[in-house]
Amino acid sequence: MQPLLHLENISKRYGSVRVLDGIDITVADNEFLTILGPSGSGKTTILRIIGGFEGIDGGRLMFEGRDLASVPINRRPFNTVFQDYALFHHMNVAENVGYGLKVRGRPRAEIAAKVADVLETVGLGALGARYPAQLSGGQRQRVALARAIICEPRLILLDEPLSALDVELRAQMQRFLKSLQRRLGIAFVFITHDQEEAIALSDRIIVVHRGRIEQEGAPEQLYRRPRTPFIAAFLGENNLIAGTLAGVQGAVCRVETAAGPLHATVDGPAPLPGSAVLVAVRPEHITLAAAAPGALVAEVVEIRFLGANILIELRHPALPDTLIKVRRLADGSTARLSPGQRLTVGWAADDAALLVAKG
Amino acid sequence: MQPLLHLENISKRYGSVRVLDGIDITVADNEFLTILGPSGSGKTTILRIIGGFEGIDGGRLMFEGRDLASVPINRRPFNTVFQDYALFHHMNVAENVGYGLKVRGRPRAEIAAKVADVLETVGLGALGARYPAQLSGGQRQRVALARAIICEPRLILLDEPLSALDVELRAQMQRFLKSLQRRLGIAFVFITHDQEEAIALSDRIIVVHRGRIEQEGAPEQLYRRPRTPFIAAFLGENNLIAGTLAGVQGAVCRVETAAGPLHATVDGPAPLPGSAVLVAVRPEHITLAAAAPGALVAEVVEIRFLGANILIELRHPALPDTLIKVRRLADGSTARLSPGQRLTVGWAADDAALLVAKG
Amino acid sequence: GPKGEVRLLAYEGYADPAWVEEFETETGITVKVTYVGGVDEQIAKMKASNGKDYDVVTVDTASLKAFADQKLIAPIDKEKLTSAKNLLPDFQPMSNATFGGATYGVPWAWGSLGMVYDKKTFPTAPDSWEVLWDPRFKGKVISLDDANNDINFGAIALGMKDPFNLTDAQLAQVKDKLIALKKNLLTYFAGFDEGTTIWSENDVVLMFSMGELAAINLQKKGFDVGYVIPKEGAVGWLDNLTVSAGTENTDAAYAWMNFALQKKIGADMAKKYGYGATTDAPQGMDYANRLIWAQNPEDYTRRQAIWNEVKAAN
Amino acid sequence: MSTTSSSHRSARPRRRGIVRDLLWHGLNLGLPLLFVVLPILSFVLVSFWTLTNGQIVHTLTLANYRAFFTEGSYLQVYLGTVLLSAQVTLINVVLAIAIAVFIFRRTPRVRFLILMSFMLPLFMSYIIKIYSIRSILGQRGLLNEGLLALGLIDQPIEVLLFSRTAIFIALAVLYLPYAILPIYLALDRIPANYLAASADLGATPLQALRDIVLPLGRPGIAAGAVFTFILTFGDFVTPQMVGGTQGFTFGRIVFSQFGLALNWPLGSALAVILLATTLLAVALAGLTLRREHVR
Amino acid sequence: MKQKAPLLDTLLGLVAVAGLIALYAPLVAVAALSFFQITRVRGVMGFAPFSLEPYAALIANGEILAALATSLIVAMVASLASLVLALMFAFYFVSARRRFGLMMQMMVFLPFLLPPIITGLSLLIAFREIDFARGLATIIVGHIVFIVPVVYRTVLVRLQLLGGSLTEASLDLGASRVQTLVHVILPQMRPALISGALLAFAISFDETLITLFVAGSETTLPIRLWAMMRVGFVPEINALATLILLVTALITLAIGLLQRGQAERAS
Ligand SMILES: Nc1ncnc2c1ncn2[C@@H]1O[C@H](COP(=O)(O)OP(=O)(O)OP(=O)(O)O)[C@@H](O)[C@H]1O
Ligand SMILES: Nc1ncnc2c1ncn2[C@@H]1O[C@H](COP(=O)(O)OP(=O)(O)OP(=O)(O)O)[C@@H](O)[C@H]1O
Ligand SMILES: NCCCCNCCCN
Ligand SMILES: [Mg+2]
Ligand SMILES: [Mg+2]
Repeated sequence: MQPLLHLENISKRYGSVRVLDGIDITVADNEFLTILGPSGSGKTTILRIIGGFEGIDGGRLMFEGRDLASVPINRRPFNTVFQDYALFHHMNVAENVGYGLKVRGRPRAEIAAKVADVLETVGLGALGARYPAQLSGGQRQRVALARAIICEPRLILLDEPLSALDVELRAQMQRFLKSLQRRLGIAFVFITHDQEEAIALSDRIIVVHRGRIEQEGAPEQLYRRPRTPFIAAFLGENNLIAGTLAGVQGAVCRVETAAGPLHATVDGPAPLPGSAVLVAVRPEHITLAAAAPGALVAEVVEIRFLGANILIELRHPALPDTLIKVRRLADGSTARLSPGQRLTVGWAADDAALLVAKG
Repeated sequence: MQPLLHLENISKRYGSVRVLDGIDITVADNEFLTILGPSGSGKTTILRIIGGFEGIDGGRLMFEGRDLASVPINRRPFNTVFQDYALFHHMNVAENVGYGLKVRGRPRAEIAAKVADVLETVGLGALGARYPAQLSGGQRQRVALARAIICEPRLILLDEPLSALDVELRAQMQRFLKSLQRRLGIAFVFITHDQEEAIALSDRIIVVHRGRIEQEGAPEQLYRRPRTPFIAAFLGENNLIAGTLAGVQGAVCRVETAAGPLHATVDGPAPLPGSAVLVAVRPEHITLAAAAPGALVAEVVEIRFLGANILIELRHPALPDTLIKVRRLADGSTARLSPGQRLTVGWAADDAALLVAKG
Repeated sequence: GPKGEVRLLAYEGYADPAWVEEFETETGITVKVTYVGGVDEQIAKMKASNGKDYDVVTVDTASLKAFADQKLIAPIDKEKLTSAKNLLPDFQPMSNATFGGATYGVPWAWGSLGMVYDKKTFPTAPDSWEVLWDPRFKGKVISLDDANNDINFGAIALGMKDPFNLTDAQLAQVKDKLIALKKNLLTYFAGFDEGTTIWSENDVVLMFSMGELAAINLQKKGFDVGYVIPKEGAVGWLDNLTVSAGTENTDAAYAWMNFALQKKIGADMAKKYGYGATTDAPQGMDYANRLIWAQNPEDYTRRQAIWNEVKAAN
Repeated sequence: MSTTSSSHRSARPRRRGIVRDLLWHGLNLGLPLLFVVLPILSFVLVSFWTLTNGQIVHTLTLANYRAFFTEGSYLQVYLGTVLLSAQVTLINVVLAIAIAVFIFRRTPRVRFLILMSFMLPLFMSYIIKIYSIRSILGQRGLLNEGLLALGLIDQPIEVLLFSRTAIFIALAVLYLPYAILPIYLALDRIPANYLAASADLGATPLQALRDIVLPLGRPGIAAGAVFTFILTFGDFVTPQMVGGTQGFTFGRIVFSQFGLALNWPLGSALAVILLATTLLAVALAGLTLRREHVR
Repeated sequence: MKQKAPLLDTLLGLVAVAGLIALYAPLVAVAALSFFQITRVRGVMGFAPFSLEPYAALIANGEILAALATSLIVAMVASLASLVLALMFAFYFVSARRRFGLMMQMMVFLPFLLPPIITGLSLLIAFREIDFARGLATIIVGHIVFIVPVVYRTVLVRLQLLGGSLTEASLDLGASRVQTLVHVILPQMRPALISGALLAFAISFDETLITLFVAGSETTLPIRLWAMMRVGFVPEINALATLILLVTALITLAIGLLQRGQAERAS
């Protein structure tokens, strides 16, 4: 099936700085696609190119098989929530939100009704008459969101639309976005730097790094099977221990590290023995047990309360620069831990991923 | 000991809208204080009042025992990271960052050195010559941060300074802020809507709600002992089950709910029997077991993968409007769960908090 | 102004740079000339500063009395006016500038407000002002715009005896006459040059002119025009040198007047600007006796109001 | 010095030195009072005197104002002049908006240069320009001669000069830059992403013009309109020089009272009426700004 | 980002070009006439051959050059002073209580709303009353009084659009109000300031009717031209006007090129 939107081998430079390099992205109808990446990696640029606000230096942008090159911004059936909101300061909230309908010549009564409806949805029912200058940061962000969704476009582009919202509202807006997307059958291209949000919302995540696509896939797939050290470290926390590949038995590899031999599972063909590799273990996959001779024994450095979770940081004498992080539910089960304690750190070989260390 | 800063009974209105009402806050020297609250609750307004950008309609603002009323903005030994950055778009990054030193008449060489230093710290070492218009959202935020900290003020005011940053950078900046605070011995007043961040960074958290202080205290204290349903729901997730207080035995209360009698622990004096109350249980404190007759049995509705955690949502037939949320580490232990399954939901009475339901 | 300086308030052509230079080297007195475009400006300026900004002012006979009444100019001290002897005999008595027992000005330059005509259209000079009203020349006639002189001109065209003292009925007649002329006009103009420029850039054949210079300039530009004083007569104007009531440099003022009243200066002015000098009989200006010499009119305010009515009329 | 946010106003900390406050108010209110209001007030006073038999009578009366409404053609000329200025203002503001928008739509690197090319004509003396305009538009002017020589016409076009049309053309040409500048400067401050947002929401360029550019340019448009109206209303030289027998304007009447007519009281009264008119124009322009909300 | 709109741009472009032609036709005519004087032989128009005579005459015409010098001095001083005052008034307007601001604004605007003859005469009488000698100083004051409203409007429109957050940021970083003015506000207002100054200069340079009254015995170029209208302009006037235009164009171009660098980075 033909994708709704296809960015084919897009590249983009600002002056001599190349910010996008051979980006290839498809967006399927009714898909919730998230673009994730570090600050400055090119996320906003991708969105602006789709919206038509930036030209491209190479590649094509296809919408339902048509090249969008000659389609002006206002004819693209997309709407954008801008990272800096771009609210019209001379219009009040209701006027801002109703603008997209107004320029489509919808009758006043219909606009008023829809605006009231959408404002209600984003929790701003009472603020229609306020001007943007009279709103808080989060309220402005919600106005921007309301303004974009009211037009019910084929594709909505959202640049960190929830980042200024508190947890409650955020959860509420996430639910709203998700239901909206399902109800309207529209595709979302969503930028966020909050991985939990990305994982919770997305059908698919694309991780951008330095203007290139580093990896893409379903949230769990990316989380569970990172293919590069960058993805492993960027998407959720990971313990990365450097070593040399010593031997391979099926998918299980033996890695020589400063702390002794460790085991990890390789996804796909294994690298050549002798290669520099990393063993990646999620903090939630690490088990702690009483210190035992011959095992990987580390000392508790700090126990950090994170709310629902507790993070235990340990240090192994042979790995002075790497804190081993262990995550536990804050359910009282860690009450007996205290700094200075020495514990055996372990994991199932299946939970440790083998990654090739880069340059 | 006299606090560094004392907001005494501050109130503020915009026209007829009262946005702050009897706010009383002290900031101790070298303290990391976080103001948390829903969007529109008045957080930014509090910061702007401290900075001197907004007048007040009642109360006093004392700094080391001196009333700040007559101290102009530029004489207050505070620096602010604005929510919308407020970068000077006619100055490049280095000029923006060095501005505070320049107006203090520091020698050029010193400014250049310090700017290079701070830019390095915020990860923008190479971008000194860029103009704000040439930066990404996150990069701009880091410039704003660099610009405020370079002056090493007595107090730094930060309005969601990390919200546009990705997790990695955010963790890095959090570490940096914390170490900066320790190194310089300066106080931070920090606004965030990210509770995990608030909990991880703060010495103390003040939760603002509708222009009033709802509760304040150390992070764990607030998380573990919310005093109002609002705090219980706002700071981390909570399962809130409504009922009527039936009896009290010591600190343990019996609550009649639609799903049958439940037990909860009250903090302080118990309300009168017959009062409308809420039983609050953290998702991570709920245990799941095989369905058993006479127990609280609910049906799994959805299992949501959140990365390090898994959220299991269950529904009890007698509580159709309340999803019971259970949090687990994504360590494989929940692999056998599937929607439709019926399970016994339980918790230690000590983990359930009794709250008085508000009007 | 400082001693050793004389400040002139003059029309263009009354303070030629060459004369100024000569005067300055001769007397060591510096000259500061302020040019004005018209008598209205001149009187407004003088009145607002009580004449304190100028020492010598050129004022035409018709407005001399107004200046004197407003105490803007001082009587002439004939003792100090050593060059008075250079004046042509007709001007010697300065009777035009004498009223209330005092003399307020020394005649300096004169001319007429005659008719300029296109020689191709009029092989012989028109002999009456009436030709300006001839519908055949509608849109080809232009007229000077000057409240007082237009009323003088209307009265003269209507053959009135004393154009400077008109009765209400006469004024009403003049007004109608001028409104009738307006219908025939291409436009009004305000200065010599405006008249000649408009003539040269449009199809104009007749002009109630500001004076001889209009014809001279047009001829220089290659237009075949003549200048005539019609049978009804024409306004003659005479500008006088006066001493400002506000002067503190009386001696310098008289020094300039004595210098200006030399025959050679008058001759030079006539040659360069086509004005009649009062110290020398001007060439070709042989119609002085047919001119109706401008006098102080009955009521300036009234005349201005009437002229405004004419200009506002449709 | 301060900012525009009303919030900041209240934020201004109470000064230690009352002296500085006094100085600040003194400079800003005192200077205009001294150099503008007092001199002009004395003039307004004159407007309540009268001229009787060539003498100014120092009794306060409304006679001059009454005269404006009842005598002669003052009112008629006044109304004609208001109409003329309003028409020129309308045309010029429309043209200036088009030109300002045109400049605004160029890339930032060339905007200033284009803007300045529209300002440059202000540096030629306006008297010389009027002469030049006349030499172009005359029956035997450069335009007609040129068109005749090219055979495009066989009779000179006559209404170009010494007509109301001519006043229009000349005033429009002379004052156009004064309208362009403030309008452009207002447009120049419109945040670039507003246009991106409006396009994104489906607005055509024309709709963006109507909803974003023009509303945000409104303070500039108002300023441009006020400039044009006032300058054309007060200009009595241009109509006189190119308007032929139609070129009599209110400014001319005012001016004429201060010369030999020596009727300063009437002149002052008429000037006060002119002032009232321009004030009204400013107030009208101000009304259109009511809804403006500063960021 | 600019939304493409070829039709709109063509239309606007046509208006702009028409505007430029209308604005420049009188200028071009003057410049052309400074090299080729019009001749009329028996009323038939023609052009004299190319000649620089008017330019030679101009160099020799001390009177006109002196008037030009006076005008330049007056315009320079008056426009600079107006700029400073206009800025001060604009800041006052946005910072003082609304009532005071409006009061100031009304007063500042007055001279611009009145017929220039009233402004000129009232100033002249005031100078007379306080016995202040008419001269360069009074001309400059007269010009300032007339120019300030125009520059003030231009500056104020810009200042109001500037918004407060940059000022707040600057003060927060410890800058004094003056430092904030110099380092943040003025640079942000640069286009308005440059345009304001040029406009002020242009108005002052061409101001006639007020100058006529407040001038005393000083003569500016427009005054000289005004008086010359009676008997006609000498050809060197065309040369002078052409030269002034040329110099102005060059200066503007230089400023424009400088501005261009600014625009590139900050947009
Ligand atoms: N100028 C104003 N006029 C009227 N109301 C205002 C104005 N500025 C802010 N408010 C209102 O005051 C309340 C508090 O605003 P504030 O900016 O302090 O909220 P906040 O807690 O920072 O919210 P956020 O998390 O969304 O940034 C909001 O409801 C807002 O709408
Ligand atoms: N006008 C410009 N000139 C030069 N470089 C630019 C310009 N705009 C953006 N960049 C650079 O392009 C890169 C990508 O920017 P982009 O805004 O797409 O990042 P992002 O992924 O959205 O980051 P963030 O999460 O911080 O918003 C950044 O390094 C930025 O500095
Ligand atoms: N330019 C010199 C001509 C002087 C004419 N004075 C006549 C005054 C008529 N009111
Ligand atoms: Mg971005
Ligand atoms: Mg806020």
